[in-house]
Amino acid sequence: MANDLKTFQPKEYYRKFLEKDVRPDGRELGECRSTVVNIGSITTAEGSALVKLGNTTVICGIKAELANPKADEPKNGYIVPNVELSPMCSAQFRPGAPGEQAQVLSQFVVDVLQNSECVNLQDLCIVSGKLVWMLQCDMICLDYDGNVADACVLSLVSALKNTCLPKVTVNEETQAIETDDKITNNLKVQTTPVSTTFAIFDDHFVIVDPTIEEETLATGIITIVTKEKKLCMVHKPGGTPLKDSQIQLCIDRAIERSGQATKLIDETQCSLDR
Amino acid sequence: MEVDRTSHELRPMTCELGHLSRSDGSATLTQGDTTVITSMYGPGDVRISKEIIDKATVEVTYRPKIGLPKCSDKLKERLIRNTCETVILSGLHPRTGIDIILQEMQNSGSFLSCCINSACLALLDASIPLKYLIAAVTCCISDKGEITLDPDLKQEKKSVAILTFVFDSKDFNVVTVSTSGSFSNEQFQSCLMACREASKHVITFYRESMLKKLSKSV
Amino acid sequence: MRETPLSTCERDFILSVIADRKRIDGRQTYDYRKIKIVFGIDRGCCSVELGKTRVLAQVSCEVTEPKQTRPTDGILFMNVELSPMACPSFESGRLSDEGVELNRLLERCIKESRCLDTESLCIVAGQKVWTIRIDIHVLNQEGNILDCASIAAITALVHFRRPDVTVSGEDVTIHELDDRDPVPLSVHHMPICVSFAFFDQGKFLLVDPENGEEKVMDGKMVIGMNKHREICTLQITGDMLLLKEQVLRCSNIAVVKVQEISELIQTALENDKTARSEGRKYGFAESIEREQITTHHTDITNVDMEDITKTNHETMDEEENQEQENSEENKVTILEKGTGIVGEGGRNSWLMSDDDEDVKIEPSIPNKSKKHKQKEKKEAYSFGDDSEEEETVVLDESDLHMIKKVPGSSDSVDLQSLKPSKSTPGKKKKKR
Amino acid sequence: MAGLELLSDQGFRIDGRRSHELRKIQCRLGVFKQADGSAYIEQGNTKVLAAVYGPHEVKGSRAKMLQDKVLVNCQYSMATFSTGERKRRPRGDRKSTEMTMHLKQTFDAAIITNLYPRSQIDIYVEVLQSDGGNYCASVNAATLALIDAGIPLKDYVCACSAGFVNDTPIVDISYLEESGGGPELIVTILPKSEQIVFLEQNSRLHEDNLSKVLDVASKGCKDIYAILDRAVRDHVSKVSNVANTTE
Repeated sequence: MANDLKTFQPKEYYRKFLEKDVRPDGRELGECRSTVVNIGSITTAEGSALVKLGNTTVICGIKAELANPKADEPKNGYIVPNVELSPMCSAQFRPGAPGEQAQVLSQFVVDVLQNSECVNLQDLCIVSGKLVWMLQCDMICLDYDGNVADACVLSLVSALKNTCLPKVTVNEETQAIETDDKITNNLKVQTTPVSTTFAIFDDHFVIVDPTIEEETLATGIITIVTKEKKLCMVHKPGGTPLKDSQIQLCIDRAIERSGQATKLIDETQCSLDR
Repeated sequence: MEVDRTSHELRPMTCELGHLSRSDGSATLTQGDTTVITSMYGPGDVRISKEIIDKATVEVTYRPKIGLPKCSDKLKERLIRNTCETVILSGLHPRTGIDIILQEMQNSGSFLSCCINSACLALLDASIPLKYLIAAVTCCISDKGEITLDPDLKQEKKSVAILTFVFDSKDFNVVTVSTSGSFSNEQFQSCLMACREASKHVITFYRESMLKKLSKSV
Repeated sequence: MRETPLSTCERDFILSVIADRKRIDGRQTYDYRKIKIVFGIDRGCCSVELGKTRVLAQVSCEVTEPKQTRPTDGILFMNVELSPMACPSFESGRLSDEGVELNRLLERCIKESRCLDTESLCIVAGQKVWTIRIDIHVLNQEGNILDCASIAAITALVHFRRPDVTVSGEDVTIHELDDRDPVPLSVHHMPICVSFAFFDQGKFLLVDPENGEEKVMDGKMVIGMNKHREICTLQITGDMLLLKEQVLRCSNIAVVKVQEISELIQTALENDKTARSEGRKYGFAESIEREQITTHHTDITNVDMEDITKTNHETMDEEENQEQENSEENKVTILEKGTGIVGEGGRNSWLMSDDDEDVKIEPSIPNKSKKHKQKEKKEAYSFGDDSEEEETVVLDESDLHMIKKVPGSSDSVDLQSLKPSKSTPGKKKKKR
Repeated sequence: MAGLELLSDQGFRIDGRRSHELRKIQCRLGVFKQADGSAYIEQGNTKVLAAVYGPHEVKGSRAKMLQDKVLVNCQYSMATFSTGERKRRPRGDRKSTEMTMHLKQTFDAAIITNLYPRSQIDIYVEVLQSDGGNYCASVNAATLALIDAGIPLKDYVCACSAGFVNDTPIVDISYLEESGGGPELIVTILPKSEQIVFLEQNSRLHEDNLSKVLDVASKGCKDIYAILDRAVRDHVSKVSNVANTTE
């Protein structure tokens, strides 16, 4: 009976649950799915992390390459995030060139990196005007079960914190590039941006960390990115208008979640170092 | 080209409605020097693959002035589309398409809000049934923490954070937020308040523009 | 969206009007529609209106490597975009046949007539040259896009200023706009396209066809010419047969038209120059005629911020109370080196059991609203079948209980003791 | 331009031709068995193959079908080895697409299209070696192929190019003369009525000289017509001889 209702009247089905302050998967409205972080499992990459938010799974690998800096910013390296949504993670994606959703997500991650100033691009400089690091951050979504944006940001930050770059010097005389794999430096990650997404259901329920079903039924989505206690992005692309108090609630929740996630990354990273 | 203003002022706004003959609705909006042209078609036929059975398909195309659209333009496009979709009573026109096309003419700051406002004017010009009007206002926070409404390009460059809010005309609740740079919660709140106050003037501007358009003489 | 086709009676009407030596918009045979040229704030940006047809052109530049075959020449790139804004049948991104024809005609008219001195765009031979890019956006299609676009392109090119560069040894300095005045491009001559429409197998000829006339014409002849009477491009399109005399007649008319338009462009450029130097207002905002019912203008609006600051304080007070409510739940559990977990809400088909039995998960946190968790069927999951580092994540039931238990247990969980011992097949990576 | 003297004081061009001389033209009809009509032409070093299929029913999208006349479908393609540098895309770039459109336009005007409503004629042109005048050679080859296929034309369609050097119009210009930067005029006419089917000109040419250059190019077209006509008559008599002897 419940399943029939779910199929034919998915909104009504959800409404019945939400009215009782619970979601069909047993979570409270303000409760995130269990978050698993696995750091450094890909040894071929300079930094890597696998993140699971419930079923949503994103793996991020960072490959470092040497590149020439731009003429107008001779000291800045590059960080190139790229989100891949392959047909493997959900039937809604087609193989081939990145679709709109993938492009939007990639740009979202780029914006988060820029706004949070999480990595100082000048740290990636080797020789000013000649040689800099280019970090190719590929995030591959393995299972698309809603709220991929949060998972992407979490995996990227975890992977960045895990990134070790070999020492590179340029021989003054021969101009040859010498790489010393024995001496590696951890990439300095200045801040920990954490993204938290909320879905608005029926104009007044605000639920955190929505699953794919919740995302499709939602009348609006709001994503808040925080670093420590500061905000670095509030992104609400249309949808149900929100009252100030509702936004405030979201921000508070996001800050709370930020502490939780930061702790998760740090302690997991710590366990690896020991 | 910018006149000096104190930080709590909106730049002069000028709009022209229905000047593109081929589209069903069109608007040029200038806010200060920032200029955007929006045209829209519909409700009209839609490709079968994009047809939605119980409402109209809203599509937004944004064209930058230089070069081909980039990834960041896609995000902008998505933001504008979702915002427009929110206000259009799309349930009234099932299985049709509403196309909105925006063209950058001049970016002199507060660009996103100009885009959204001109889109709203174009929708008004085409007499598309809307739930309410939307008004977008951008503000920026300087390194000293001062808030400037409707900043121009110079002010935007100097600022640490730029926030754009879109409000509905009914309760002035927040429809869309887009931010760049980092800021504190308190700053966010005060920007929100300031922009809300300013958005009322934008709505007044819409109203006057439509009144003038429907009048018999200048 | 599809375009509404011209009905037969419309078609017949337009043709009959032309046969009477009249035009549907009241013009004479050789008349152009009104041309309006407006410049933007940016250099090299102009919008041209030809009657209701409207085109926007923007010139931009960047430093690139030259082509290997021409190491001392700068590059000129043109792109005409038939934006859906102009006409519902245009699709963005896809180049239609019409788009290719337009692009090529303009390329031939402007690029291949060598009106831009590309050699002057060289900075360091073989290494750095300027690439000049002209983007042309068609905003409204009411016929004769080509002439309108060619006027816009050449005007924008003349209007454009590129940053100054100095080369000393190997160092190339590109001066900021504030630093040094930007320099104009060297444009030798200004080619302008003039289109002629032919009707009734070349019997009737019209200059500057509008949209309806374009739809019923047999074919079109395009002459690109500069004011020195040099033909830069010439082309006949459409299936019709012409005689030599007709071609020569068109070229004679083109001479006159090009003179007129060239003068118009010159005046527009002069006006813009004086406006800029005298510090008057210019740009698109100024070009909108205000004395119309379709336009509206407001001056600077002052936003009253008084009461905002007041209310702002109130909301801030409220915030205080909400903090510090629940920090207990945020316990991080380290499953193994490099793997951590937090929270336990929601269903998760990734945590699975080896047996087929349904696993009943007891709510472990004595939380208010957690009534019950549903029975779940766990599915086996493995990923990465063929990659080098094949990993299989297998969690068995005992782990599941462990994970579930942890967050609920007391505050002081020793992280070390929780790490799975060798005997439990916890979360394991198998390298095959 | 580039220090090359395109026309010597004695009136000779780089390849030794006089200003009004065409390059050597060799052509053959019916080179393929598969196609309904085919032809091969050499104009100097420019070598072009053309094949014609049809009229047949409209293939692919039926939306393209025309109710009152035949659909002419052209494809212009340049072999990757046809130019000095290897050509990456044999077709599909802007210039080839433009050439395809020009060919379609030319033959739309020359074929008596209303004889075959709701059907399609395919014209495939492949440039094997390119040395200037690709469009002209393509048109001439396609004309022969259409005649070989027996498709009714209003007249032969002949194309010829012309340039203008040192106040002298030169006919049938080669690649070197083309790339010298001087003006290039391409004209396609129906030789009997002298009607212009297609006209194209690039680079700067003073308006006063247009008439002269146009005349020279038209003259070139008529010369080409004579050559093509002879080739067709030879071919027809050969075919009829073969037919007679087998009987």
